Amino acid sequence: MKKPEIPLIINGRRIDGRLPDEVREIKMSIGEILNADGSARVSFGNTEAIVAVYGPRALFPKFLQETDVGLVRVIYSMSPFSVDERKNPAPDRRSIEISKVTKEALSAAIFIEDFPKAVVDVYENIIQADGSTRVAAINAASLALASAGIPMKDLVAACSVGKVDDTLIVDLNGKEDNYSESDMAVAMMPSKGLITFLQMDGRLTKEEVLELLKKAEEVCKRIYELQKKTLLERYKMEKEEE
Amino acid sequence: MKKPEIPLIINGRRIDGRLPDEVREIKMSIGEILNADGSARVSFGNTEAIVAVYGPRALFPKFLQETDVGLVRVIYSMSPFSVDERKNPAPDRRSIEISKVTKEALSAAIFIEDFPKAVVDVYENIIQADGSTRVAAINAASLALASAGIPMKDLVAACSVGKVDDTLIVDLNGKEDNYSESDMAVAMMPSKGLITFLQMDGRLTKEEVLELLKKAEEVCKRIYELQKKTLLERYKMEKEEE
Amino acid sequence: MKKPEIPLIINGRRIDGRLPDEVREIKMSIGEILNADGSARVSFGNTEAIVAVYGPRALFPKFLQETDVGLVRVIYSMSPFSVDERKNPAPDRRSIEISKVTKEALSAAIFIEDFPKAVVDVYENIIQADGSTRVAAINAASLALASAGIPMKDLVAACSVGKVDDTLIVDLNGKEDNYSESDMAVAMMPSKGLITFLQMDGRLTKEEVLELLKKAEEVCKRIYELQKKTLLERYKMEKEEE
Amino acid sequence: MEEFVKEYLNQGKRIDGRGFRDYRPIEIKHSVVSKAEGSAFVNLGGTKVYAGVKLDIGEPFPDSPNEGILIVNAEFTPLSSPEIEPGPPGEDAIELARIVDRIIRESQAIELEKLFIEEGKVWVVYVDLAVFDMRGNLMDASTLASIKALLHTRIPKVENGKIIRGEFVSKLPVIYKPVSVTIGKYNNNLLVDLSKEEEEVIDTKLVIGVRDDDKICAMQKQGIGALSFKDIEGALDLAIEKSKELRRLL
Amino acid sequence: MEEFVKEYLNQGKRIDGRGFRDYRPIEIKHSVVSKAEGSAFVNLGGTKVYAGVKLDIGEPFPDSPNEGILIVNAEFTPLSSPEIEPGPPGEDAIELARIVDRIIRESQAIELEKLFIEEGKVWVVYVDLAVFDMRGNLMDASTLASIKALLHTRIPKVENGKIIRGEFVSKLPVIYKPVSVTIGKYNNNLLVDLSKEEEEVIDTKLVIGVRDDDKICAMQKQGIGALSFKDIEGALDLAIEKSKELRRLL
Amino acid sequence: MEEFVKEYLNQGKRIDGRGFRDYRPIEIKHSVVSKAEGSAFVNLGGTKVYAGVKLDIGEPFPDSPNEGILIVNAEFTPLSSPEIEPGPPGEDAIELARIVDRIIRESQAIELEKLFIEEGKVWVVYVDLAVFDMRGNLMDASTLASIKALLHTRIPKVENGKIIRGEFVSKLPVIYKPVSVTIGKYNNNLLVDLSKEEEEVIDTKLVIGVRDDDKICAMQKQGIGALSFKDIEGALDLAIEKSKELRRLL
Repeated sequence: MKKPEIPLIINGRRIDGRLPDEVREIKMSIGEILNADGSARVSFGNTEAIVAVYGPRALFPKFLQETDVGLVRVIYSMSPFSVDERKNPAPDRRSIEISKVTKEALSAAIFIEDFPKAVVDVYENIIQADGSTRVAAINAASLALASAGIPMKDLVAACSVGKVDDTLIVDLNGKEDNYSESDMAVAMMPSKGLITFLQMDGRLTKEEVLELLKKAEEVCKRIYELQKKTLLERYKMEKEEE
Repeated sequence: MKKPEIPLIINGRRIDGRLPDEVREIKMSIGEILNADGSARVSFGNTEAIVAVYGPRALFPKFLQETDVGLVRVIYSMSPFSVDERKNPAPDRRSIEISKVTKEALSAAIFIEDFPKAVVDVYENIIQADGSTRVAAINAASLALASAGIPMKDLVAACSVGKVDDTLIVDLNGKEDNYSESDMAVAMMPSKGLITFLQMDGRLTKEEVLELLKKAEEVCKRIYELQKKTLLERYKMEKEEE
Repeated sequence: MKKPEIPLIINGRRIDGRLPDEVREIKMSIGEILNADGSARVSFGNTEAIVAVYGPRALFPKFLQETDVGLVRVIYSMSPFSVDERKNPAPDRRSIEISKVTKEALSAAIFIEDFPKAVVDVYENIIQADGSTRVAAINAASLALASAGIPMKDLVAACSVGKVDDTLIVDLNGKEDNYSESDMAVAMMPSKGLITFLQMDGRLTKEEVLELLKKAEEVCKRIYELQKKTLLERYKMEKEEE
Repeated sequence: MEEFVKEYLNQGKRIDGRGFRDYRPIEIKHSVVSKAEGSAFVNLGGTKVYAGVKLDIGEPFPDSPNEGILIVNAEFTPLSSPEIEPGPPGEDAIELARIVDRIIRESQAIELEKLFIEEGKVWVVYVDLAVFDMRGNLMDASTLASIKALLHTRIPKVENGKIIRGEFVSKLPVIYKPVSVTIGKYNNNLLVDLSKEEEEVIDTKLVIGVRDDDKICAMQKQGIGALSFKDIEGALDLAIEKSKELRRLL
Repeated sequence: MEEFVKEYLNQGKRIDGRGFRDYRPIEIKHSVVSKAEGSAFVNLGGTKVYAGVKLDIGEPFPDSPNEGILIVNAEFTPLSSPEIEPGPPGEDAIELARIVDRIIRESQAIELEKLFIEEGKVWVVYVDLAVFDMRGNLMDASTLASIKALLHTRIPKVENGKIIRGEFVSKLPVIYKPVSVTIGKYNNNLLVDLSKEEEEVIDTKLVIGVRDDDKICAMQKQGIGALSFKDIEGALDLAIEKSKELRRLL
Repeated sequence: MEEFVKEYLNQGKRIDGRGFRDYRPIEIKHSVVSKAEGSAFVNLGGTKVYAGVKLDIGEPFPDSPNEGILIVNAEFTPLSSPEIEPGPPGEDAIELARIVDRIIRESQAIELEKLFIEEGKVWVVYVDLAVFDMRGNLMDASTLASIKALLHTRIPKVENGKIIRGEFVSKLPVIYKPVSVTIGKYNNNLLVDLSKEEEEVIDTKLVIGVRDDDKICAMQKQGIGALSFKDIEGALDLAIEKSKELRRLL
C-alpha cells in the first residue's frame, strides 16, 4: 500500500542487484546449541534465524496432553536488535500469528502419533531481519527437528515470493517486503508436492497466484536439496566423532 | 460532581422526553446463543446487554472447588464500540467491581448447594451503553440462568434510580448517569422483597434513599412480570418445537 | 555518576549532621502483624521496613517442592507513598533483583533442611525510604524469621557503607545513596564472620573495598546486639503474657 | 458425532443436507449499535458476530504521514463457546483479526489517504469484532460484518480538534467490498462454510480474500494438514465464484 | 471456631464481649511517612492500614478542565494475611479502593476545583492504601485512614512547573469528614465493626458512607446474602449514629 | 553427575581438566548483526550470547538533562536451555541485565555526556543480550559481549530529528573496557569460569566488575552460601588478575 521512494526493479535488476528469480546466498548449519535436542541456523543474505528443538518431552499440566497424538508448540520471536527500530522482546500479534501458522505447517510434516501425551517445542529466533524471516525460520526448524530425531514425513522447505514493479520475484528482502505489490510465504514437503504453509497478501490475479506458487516450488526444491546436504554432512561429522 | 451543560429536567420532562417515573422501552429475549446452556438479551432503550450462562460444569483446578456448595462466577464486560470513546477490551477496575457485586447478587438467588464442586459461569456483555448497563446485565443474567435450568429461589430483577435536578427518577440514561446528583442500582427478588444488589453514590438524605428504594421496587416488579412472561413464551416455543 | 548539587561532607559532617561512622537512630520491634507467623519493623532514621513471615507452610503446586530442603521465598516491595515520586506498586526490576539476592542472603542463614517440601514466605515492605532500604528490610526479615521460630544458624545483620566526597561512610541516607561515589550493601552472620549478602557499585580500589567491609562488620555487630536485645524483650513479654 | 459427520462427508453429503458449495443462511443487519460510528451484526448459520467501527483522531505512522490508520481487533467473548476462557485474545482471535485486517488493507477497500485531517492528525479507524456464538466459519462471518459496518460508517464532526460524537459530516470512503471465502478440504473434496461439527473433523482450510474485481487480496492456510497445487487452484476458482454471491449480501 | 462464633451471636453476644453496636478500640496516627504529602496509620482492633497521599502535577480530564484529580488505590500486601497472594490487586482490593474513592468524591470532601494550577495543569491526588494486617472491617479502617491522611496533606511548592518536594505552600482543601460504617446482618440483627472471625460467618454486609451533615454519600451491599427494606432502614439509622462517633476520632 | 563433579573438585581438579584459575576457550566476534548499530557474539566454552546495541533518540532524565541514557536488557531465550520457559525475563535474567548495566554505568565506560543531541534530546543506548546456549558462566560471557558490541557501535546520522539508519557519523565514545570475573567458592577453593555442571554443585559465587585501572566497579554475591572476609580478599586479587586476561580479548 505504501509507495516505494525508489523503483524496486531497474534494468531488470532488483535493488540488491539480483535477478527476479535469484535467491540470496543461503547458509545452513546444524547442532550449534548444545543444550537443545536439535538446533539449526539458516540465513538468506542478511536474514538469519536460529532454531532450537526440545523434545519430545513430557507435557504438563496434564490436561494439555492429547491422548493419541503428540503436541507441537512453536514460538517465533525476533531479537530486539534484529530490526531497524528496536523491537520490544514481548510477543506481538504478528509473532503470535506466525507462531500459530508455523506450528500448523510443521505439524503437517511430523508423525505426531509417534509421541502421544508428549510435546515437541520449537523455538525460533530471528537474529537479523531483512525480509523472509518466517520462511528462514521454517527452514531452520525443519533441520532442527530432523537433527533432533523427530519422525517426519518429509523435510519442510520454505521461501517467499512476490510481485514488485509488475515483476514476479523470489526471496524478498526487507525493502521488497515493505514495498511489494504482493507477497506470499510458502512452505512445502517437496517430495510430496504438498503445501503446509501459505500466507499471501496484496492484489493478484488467480493466474499470478498460480505462477508465484510454481516459482515457490522451484526455490523450495533447491532449498530442500541444501537441507538434505546439510543433514548428511552433519551426520557424517557425528559418525566421525564417534 | 460534574455540572451538566443543560438542565436534565425541563417542564417536568427528562432530556429524552420521559416523565420522572417512566422507564425506557424494555426488550427481552431468550436463547439466542446456541452454544450456551442459557442466554438472554435485554435492552432498556439504547442500553443493550447479552448474557450467556455455562454450567453447572466441573471446576478446575481442583483447589478452587468448594466441597458443599457450587461456585458462581460472573464476568461483566463492555464491547469496545459500546461507548463514545472506544473502550479497551481488557477488564478495567469498574468492570471487575461490577462483576464482583453482580456475582454476589446472583449467588443470593441461586441454590448453590444444589451443585457442589461445580461452577456456573455467567458472562455478561454490553453491546450498547446508554446508562443502567449493570442492571440491564443483571436482568439478562437472571433470565439466562433460569433458561439454563439453574435452580433459583426467585428471579432477580434490577433497575437504576437516582436524583437529577432535585427530582427523583427511574431508569437513568447515559447523560443522567453522568450528571446525576445521585444514582443507585438495585436488584431484588421481587416475590420475597429481598434486595441482593445495592450500589449508591451521591448525596442523599436517609429519607431520599428510602423513597428511591420504593421507586426501585415498583420498577423491579414490572420487570419481574416481563421476565416471567419472556420465560413463559420461550417455554411455550420450545414445547411447540418438540 | 550524577554530580551532587551540594557537597555531602562539610567540615567533617554529613548533610544530616552525622559523623562518617555514625549510624542513624535505629528502632526495632517485633510481633505487630497478628496474622503472620512472625513479623518485625526496623527503621534507620526515616527509612522504615515492615516484614511478615508466613510458614513453614505447604507449597503448591507440587512440582515446586524440593524433596530434601525447604524453599525460602522473598518479596521486597515499596509502598507507593514511600518515595518522593509516587511509585507504581507493581514489582519493578530493582525490586525483583533485591528480592532475589535477599532470598539468597536469608537462605544462607536458615536450616532449610529442617522443612523439606515446605516454604517460608518472607514479605518485606518499605513504608518510608531514605536510603539503605534493602538492608533495613533484611534486618527486619531476620527478626521476623527468628520470632516465627524458623531454625537459623545465626541472625543476619545488615548495613550499607559507601564513599562520598572521598570519605568512607556508613548507613547512607537517600541523598548520599543517590550521589555517592560508591555504595555497598552488606549482610552477615556476625557470630560466624560470614557474609551472606554483598552488592557494591561505584569505583573503589581493592583496599577501599576491604576497608568498607571492615566498617560494615562493625556496624553489623552493633545491629546484631540490638536484634538480640529486641528478641529477648519480646520473649520476656510473651512469657509474662502467658 | 465426529464419526457421523465423517460418514456423511465420505458419501459426498453434509449432515445439514447442504451441498459442498452451499453457504448456510446469512442474516446481515447494519447500524445496530447507536454509539458506534458504524456497526453490523452477522448471523451465519448460527455463528453470531458484531463488528463495530469507532473513529478517533490520532497521529499518522511516520512512513505514511498523509494516511489514516486501520486497526482491527477481535474478541472471542467467553459467551461464544464453552471452550473460550475469559482473557486476552488467544492465537485464533489474533489470527482472525489479522486476516480481516489484511483483507481490508490489501484490497485497498478504504481510501486511507482521504482520512488525513491536518499535519500530524489523521483518522484512526478501529474495527472491533465481538463474537457471541461460534457455530463454524467465523472467518467469513467476521469479514462480512466488518465490511458491512465500514460501508455504513460515518465520519463525525470535528470542532477545535475535538470529535463531536453523534454528529456526522460524511461517509467513510469505502470503494471495494472484499469478502473472504474459507474452503475446507476433506479427502479430495473442497467445501465452503464449514459448520462447527465439520470444523472438528476437517483440519485443513484455506482462507481466500477476494476483491470486487476478482483480485485475490489475501490467502492463509489454516490447520495441520497440507494442500496440493491442484487443491489451491480449485479453491481459487471456488472462492471467486462464491465471493460474488457473498458480496451481493453487502 | 465458626460454630463458636455463631453460637455466641445466636445468644445476642460477641466472642470478644462487645455489644452489637460497639466498635473495637481505634488508634489513629497521622503524618507517619516523611516522603508523603499526607499520611495516616489506623489500627482498628488489630486491622492495620496505612494511607499515604502523594501529589503530582497532571492533565485534567477533558470534561472537568478546572478540577484536580483523585485516584485511590489499595494494596492488600501479602504481609496482611496468609490468604493474600502477591500480585496485582484482586477484586476485593479493587472494590475497597473504589468505595473509598466514591466516599471521598461523592461527599465532595476535597474541593477539587481549588486544585487547578494553570491551563492544562491540575493537582493529582493519589491516595494509596497499604494494608498490613487483616483482622476484620478493613473497610471502615481504610476510610478513616484515607480521610485522616487527606486532612493532614499539604500542597507542595512549585517552581518553574516542577514540584519542590518537602516544601509546602498550603493545606489540601478538605471541607468534609465522611466516614464509612459497615454493618453486618446476622439473622435479624445488625452489627457494626465485624471482627475477622465474624466476617467468616456473616456473609451479608452493607457499607454506608456518611457525611458530616448526615447525607448518605455511598452505599454498597457486599456478600452473597440479601437484605430487606427494613434491614436497610435500620442500617441507615445505625450508620448515621455511629458515623458521628467515628468522625470525632478524625 | 553431581557426585562426579564434586569428587573431582575435592581432589583439586575439574572434570574438563582445567586449573581452578583457567577460563575455557573464548570466541568473540563483532558486527555480526547488520541492523544493529553495534553487535557482538561470544562463545565462552559453549555458552553463547549475542549483544546488540540499538540507538534511539529520547528524552533525558530530569536529573541529568545533558546525558545519554543506557538501558540494558537480557532475554534468556527458551532456545538456551530446557529449563527456560518462554515468557518475560525471570529474576535471573533481570539480575544479569542489572549487573551488566552497573558494570557499564559505574565504570563510566561510555561518556554519556557526549550523547547529548539538543535541549531535551539525547541518545538512548539499548544493550540487548540474547542468550542461546547456557553452558555455565553466562555472566562473564554477557559482559564481554556487551562491551565488545559497545566498542564497535557507531552513532547514526540524524536529519531533521530523524535517524537515518545505516548511515553513521561517529563511534560511540567508549573509554573503558570493564569486564566481570565471576568466582565460585567450593570448600576453601576459589574457581573462575564455572561450567554448567560446576554451577550445579557450587552455589556461592561472587561477581566482580573490574575496570582497566583495576578499580572495582561492581560486586554481587550470588547463591545461597556465605563468604568469609578472606574469601572476598582472595576473590578480589583473582578478579583483578583475570580481568587483564579477558580485557586483552576485547
